[in-house]
Amino acid sequence: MFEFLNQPEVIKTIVTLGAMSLFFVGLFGLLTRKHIVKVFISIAIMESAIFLLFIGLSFNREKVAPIIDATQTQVATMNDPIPQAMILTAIVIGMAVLALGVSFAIEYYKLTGKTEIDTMNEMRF
Amino acid sequence: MSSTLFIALPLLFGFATPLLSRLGKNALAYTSVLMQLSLLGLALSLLLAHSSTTVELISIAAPLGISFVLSTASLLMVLLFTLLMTLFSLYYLFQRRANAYANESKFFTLLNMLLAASIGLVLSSDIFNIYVFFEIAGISAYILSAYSKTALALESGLKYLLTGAVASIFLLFAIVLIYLHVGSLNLAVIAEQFQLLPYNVKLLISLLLLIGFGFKVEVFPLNFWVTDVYQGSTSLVNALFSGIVVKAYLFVFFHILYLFLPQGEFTLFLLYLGGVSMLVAEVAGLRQTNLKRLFAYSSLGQVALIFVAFAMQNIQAVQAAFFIVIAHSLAKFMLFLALASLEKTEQNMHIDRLKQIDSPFLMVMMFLAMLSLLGIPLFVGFVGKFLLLKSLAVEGMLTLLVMVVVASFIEAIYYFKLMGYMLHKGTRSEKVEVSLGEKMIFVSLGLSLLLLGVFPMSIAGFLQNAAEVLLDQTAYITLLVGG
Amino acid sequence: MEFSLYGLSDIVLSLKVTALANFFALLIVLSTLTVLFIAPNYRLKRSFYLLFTLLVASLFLIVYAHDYLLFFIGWEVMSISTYFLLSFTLSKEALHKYILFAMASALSLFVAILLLYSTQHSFLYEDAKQSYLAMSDGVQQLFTLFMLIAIFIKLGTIGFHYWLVDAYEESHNLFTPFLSAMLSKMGLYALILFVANITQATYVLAVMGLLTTIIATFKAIEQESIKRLLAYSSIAQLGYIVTVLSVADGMGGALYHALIHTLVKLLLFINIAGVIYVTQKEKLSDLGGLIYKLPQSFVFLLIGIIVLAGMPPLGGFASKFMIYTALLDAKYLLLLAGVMFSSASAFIYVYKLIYGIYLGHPTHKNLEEVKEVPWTFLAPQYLLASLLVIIGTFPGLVIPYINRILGELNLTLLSFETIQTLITSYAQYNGFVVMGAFGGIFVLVLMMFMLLRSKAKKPKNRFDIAYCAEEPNEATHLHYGYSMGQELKRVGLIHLIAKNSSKYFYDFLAKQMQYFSEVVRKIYSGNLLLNFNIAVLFLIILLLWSLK
Amino acid sequence: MNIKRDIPTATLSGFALSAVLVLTLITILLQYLPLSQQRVGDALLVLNEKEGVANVVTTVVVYFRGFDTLGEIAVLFIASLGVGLMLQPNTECRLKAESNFMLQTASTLLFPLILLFGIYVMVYGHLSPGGGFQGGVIIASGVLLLLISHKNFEVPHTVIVAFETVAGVSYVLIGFMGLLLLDTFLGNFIPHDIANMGMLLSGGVIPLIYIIVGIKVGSEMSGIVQNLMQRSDDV
Amino acid sequence: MTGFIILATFVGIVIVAFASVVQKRLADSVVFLMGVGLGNVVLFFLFKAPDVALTEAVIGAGIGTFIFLIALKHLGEQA
Repeated sequence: MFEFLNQPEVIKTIVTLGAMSLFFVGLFGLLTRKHIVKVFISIAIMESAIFLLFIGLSFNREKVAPIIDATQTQVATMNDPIPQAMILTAIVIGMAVLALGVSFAIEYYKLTGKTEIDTMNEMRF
Repeated sequence: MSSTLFIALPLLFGFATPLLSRLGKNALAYTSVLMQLSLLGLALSLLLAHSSTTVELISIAAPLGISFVLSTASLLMVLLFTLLMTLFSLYYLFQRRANAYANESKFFTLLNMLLAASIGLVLSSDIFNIYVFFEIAGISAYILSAYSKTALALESGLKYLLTGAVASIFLLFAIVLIYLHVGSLNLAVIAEQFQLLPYNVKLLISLLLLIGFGFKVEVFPLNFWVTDVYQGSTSLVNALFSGIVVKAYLFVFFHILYLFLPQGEFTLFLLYLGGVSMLVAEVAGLRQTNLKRLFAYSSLGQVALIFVAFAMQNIQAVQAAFFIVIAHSLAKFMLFLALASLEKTEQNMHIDRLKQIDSPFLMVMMFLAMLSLLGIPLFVGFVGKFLLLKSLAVEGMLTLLVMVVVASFIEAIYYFKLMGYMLHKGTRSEKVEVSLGEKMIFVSLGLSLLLLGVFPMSIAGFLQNAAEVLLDQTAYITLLVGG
Repeated sequence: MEFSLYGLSDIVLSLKVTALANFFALLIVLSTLTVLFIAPNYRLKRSFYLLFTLLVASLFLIVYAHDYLLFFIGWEVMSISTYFLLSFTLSKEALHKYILFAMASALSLFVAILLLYSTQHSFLYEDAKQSYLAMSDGVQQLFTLFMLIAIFIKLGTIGFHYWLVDAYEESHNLFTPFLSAMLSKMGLYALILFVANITQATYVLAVMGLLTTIIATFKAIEQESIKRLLAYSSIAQLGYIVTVLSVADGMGGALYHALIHTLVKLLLFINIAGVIYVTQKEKLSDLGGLIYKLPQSFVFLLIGIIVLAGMPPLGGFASKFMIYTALLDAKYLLLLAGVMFSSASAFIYVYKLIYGIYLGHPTHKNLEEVKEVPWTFLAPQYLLASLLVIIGTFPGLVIPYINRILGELNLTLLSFETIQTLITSYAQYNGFVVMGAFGGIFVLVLMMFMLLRSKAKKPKNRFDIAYCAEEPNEATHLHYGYSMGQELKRVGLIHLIAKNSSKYFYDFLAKQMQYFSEVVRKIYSGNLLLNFNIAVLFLIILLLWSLK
Repeated sequence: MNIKRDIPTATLSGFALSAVLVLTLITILLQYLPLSQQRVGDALLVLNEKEGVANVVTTVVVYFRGFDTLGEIAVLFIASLGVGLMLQPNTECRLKAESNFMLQTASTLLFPLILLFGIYVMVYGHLSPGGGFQGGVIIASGVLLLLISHKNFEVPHTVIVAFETVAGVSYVLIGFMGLLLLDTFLGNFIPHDIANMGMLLSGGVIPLIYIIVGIKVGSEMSGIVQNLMQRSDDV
Repeated sequence: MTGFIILATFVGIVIVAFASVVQKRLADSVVFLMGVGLGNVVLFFLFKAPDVALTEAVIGAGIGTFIFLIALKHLGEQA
């Protein structure tokens, strides 16, 4: 009953709208939330929105995953592997930055007791 | 000789640090310096033997895979970075006995990773590879910023990290759109196809790139975090930030810009953006009393000046930009190293402290650096500023010319205020120890400021060549894509 | 001699020996030598001499440069080396004031020469006129504005003199003569180049010059400090030159006056440097009655003030004479009246100067042990005074040289017959005769004075005041030089002039700038939320603005 | 309900800003949807045939875009270093609540399985979905499980360092070998026959690198996790 | 059917993400974020990217959540 949703254009529209809505949520969080964990969460959401957008817009429903096995040997019917490789890299990098940020935040909290980014003003400027 | 060595060697060194630190702390420090020296020697030998642009492939041929392009322009930046990093390591080595960092092996790892990433940014011809190096440079800089683990340092590291993360999201967004619309990640292929894209997509990608890099190249509405980072980090590390990191980002931003938009569609906008950044930063620095923060404002101003020069997008201006890059890197490096010498004894960085310092040597060196930053003739800073203003005048951009000059004047106000503090007559109680090795580094930096200022023609030809290469979009495309 | 720099073929730099350059180079050599004469009296660091050498080198670069880029480089190096030379004695505020004005001058000069470059792509003096003519009207005005700001700051023209007086007053006594004699002349040199090569901004120069002479003269009258007084006098004297440069044939008079002013300011500043050296006092009210202790110095100061006031027998009259006739020739009668008025008013401050130092009654006890200044101070004064006397006697002596400069600049030459006479279109005067007449009268008066003096009663001590009924003590100000000239402030107009309005203006400017800075600084408070919000706003604005 | 009173202005403005931006983005993106396009990936799929690796993503990650992966490893390495620097283990006071017996036993039993699974994902990375990253992280999560459940469990610091150093150094050295033998950094210098595609020993240098990556990622991640855990002990 | 599942998952993810951002309790936020990660895994799988799906599963929903939970343990649980 939802066959019309399977047309490539429609899927791409869905992906665009969905990923951008996710991006909106993340951006909204980034611009308004103050707690440092919330900020990191927002950043993670924004990142995953970009990942979804990329993979979603570059894949083709007719084609298969880019893995050659006994049943799939035709490279012409495979999806583009580059976005996948890129996103693989980007996910790991994002996680690394996140872990580092959390460790900064923990140490900072230990020293000053602050968790809200708008109150982080130790500098006397 | 392979240009990959510039990236792979520091990376290898970074990975092998735990192994080397088993051999003893000194062994690690000396091998690190040795490695950087050999890179410097490699860069110099390339400079002497250099004839044309070379492409270094990774795994597969150029448009498909990653490749490193070593042209005159990128060689210039590589040379600058390795030179500064070597000097930095030497300086650290000389002051190490009295003032070693905790966890030294990690410090050396970070330095070499930073070097590898900055060189990678400059050399790479693949936009996603640039993103990866963007992240490596960023993440090492965050840790270096927070290295001392005081509340200030952690705050600056955290702020640096958050802005960096947001910047990388925008950059990644741009890269994603580029790949979706162009179908390639190679800069040359994108450059070829970029003009054919619909206007709105082109605009969106350009703006996302501007925001992504804008955070890192510290242009006006995106640079509010910079001063905090400079104030919180140690002066030693600040020398790297303003000497190497920003320059790498600036270079790669304009490298991409020249490739994607060779006609200069947004030139006027970028020029005024730079002009406004410069004015705002200098005005904001006027009443600053913390030395590190003050120099941060000055860095913002100078970086905006370089931004203006690059944004002009013609050979004379880009040549001027290279002059300013060299001048600013050397001079700011010197100033921050001098601050680091002061920081050894006391953390307090209020400008009143300059009245107390009893070290004529440091004073003279700071004078040299400041005069060069202000663009006083006989220093290399003047050459850059002059060439830039000349090309602004020739292009008839008088408003911008006056803006730059006004900003220079405001900068002069606070730099001469500092000099007034240093010339203050009165008892000077605070002795600052500067060892012979440190002195040699200061003197060599100061002399290079003077010599390049008096004999700018010695490098002008090279810089002009670099500017031509950087601006030549077609040659780049031909080189990588062929025909 | 032409050569190119920066590895760029499009920048041609050139050094050239011209008569004008030689004239100023001669002044530089003269000033340097005389100043170095008194140097052994002071213990100075080696760095002082190093910087001084740099300064002199930059002055030579300025005068021998034949293009505006080298000129600018010399100008900037001059400003900076002067800054470090002044830093030996100046207070922090005065030093900061000096360098800000110097930088403003240098940067506006920079803008001006770049505007010049923008049309014809040449910095050479020969092309300057063409470049100027090729500009649009607005740019022409902008260029003139920046050029004149640069020059006026160096000259200390009124409104731009805020830095100058403090710098002169607090500078080292060794350096002040040079500052007044040479550095301000570089502004004059720039002005001459501007007027001769590019355009004669008649009204601006006339108005600014006249205002400068009048205001600076009255400011000089109310000063207590000797060096401040001379600083204002310096400003006023340069004002004459600016005024006369506004008329067509004023160049000869301007050059003549520049020469005379250099000589006399060297003489005066060295003279008072000697006085300060032996007495350690810098205020007029602290000095007095030194005529008996320092007779030779007195004579030199007398010669100096005669020249300064432009009184007949000496060289000062010759240059003033030329200035007056040039103004008369151009039918600028109001200007002439103004210049004459201020010239006449100058008598008051020169009188105050000589009275305050050498005449009257000394207030301070320790002035009684003062001896004549060392010969190192006297020797250059002998030289300078004799030069002034010679020029006074033979006012035509320098005319051929000035004519050579004028010929080079394609201006009408001054008429020249013999070296004793100075001929202008309205009058001529024979310096030899005048000198003879005045000299005779002077000798007569001196002889009478000598005869009468031997009979006069000599005071026993400094409290022995014959015409005073009361009994003075240590606290009493015995010297009339104390607050002399202050009464002039009761005249409404003079009060208005003396009100330090430029100080208020610049203070106001600085304060506004600081408030502005405070406001701008707020955004750099390191609030990341603000940063991100603004970044997104920025992106939205750009997107919506340029979206199709 | 009064919106102005209940929701702060900053939230409203942030909402408005992000909404406007995202709406503009959506407009542009939908206006020009990239539908079918000739991409580099297609060329790489063809090229992959030469390398004889079944999982094309692996080839791209490890080989065609090998330098990205090297950089990514570097990022992870630096991050782990940074976390270690920030949260230096405080060995003196360790107050970890003893977890219950069930959890302990289960995790002890589960750990070898997780380890095995991780190694499998790692080793078969060039044949099936998965690979070094995923395998490494799986191993690290096994370590995490042990850290949570066992009070005194700790992977010796030297072991982690040894693994990550050896892996990192050998990665770059393999790159240099390629440079030396084939004149391109990270060149595939081990013989790789297409005929072997789908076999465990195929693809030449590619599985080797992916295993190295796996070891590296596994040790880095374990290091990060352990540092975070240990710091949490002294709360 | 793929299209519909994608649509539904997207709707779910956005709702969960929004909940995660506006939640007062941080622990809830983190759990919701894990939900987003799981949704991502499903989507990546549907997008024929099993490698990415696996990575997202172990990193985004696994280690990532752990890191956030550790952060919460230190920084307190209330936003």
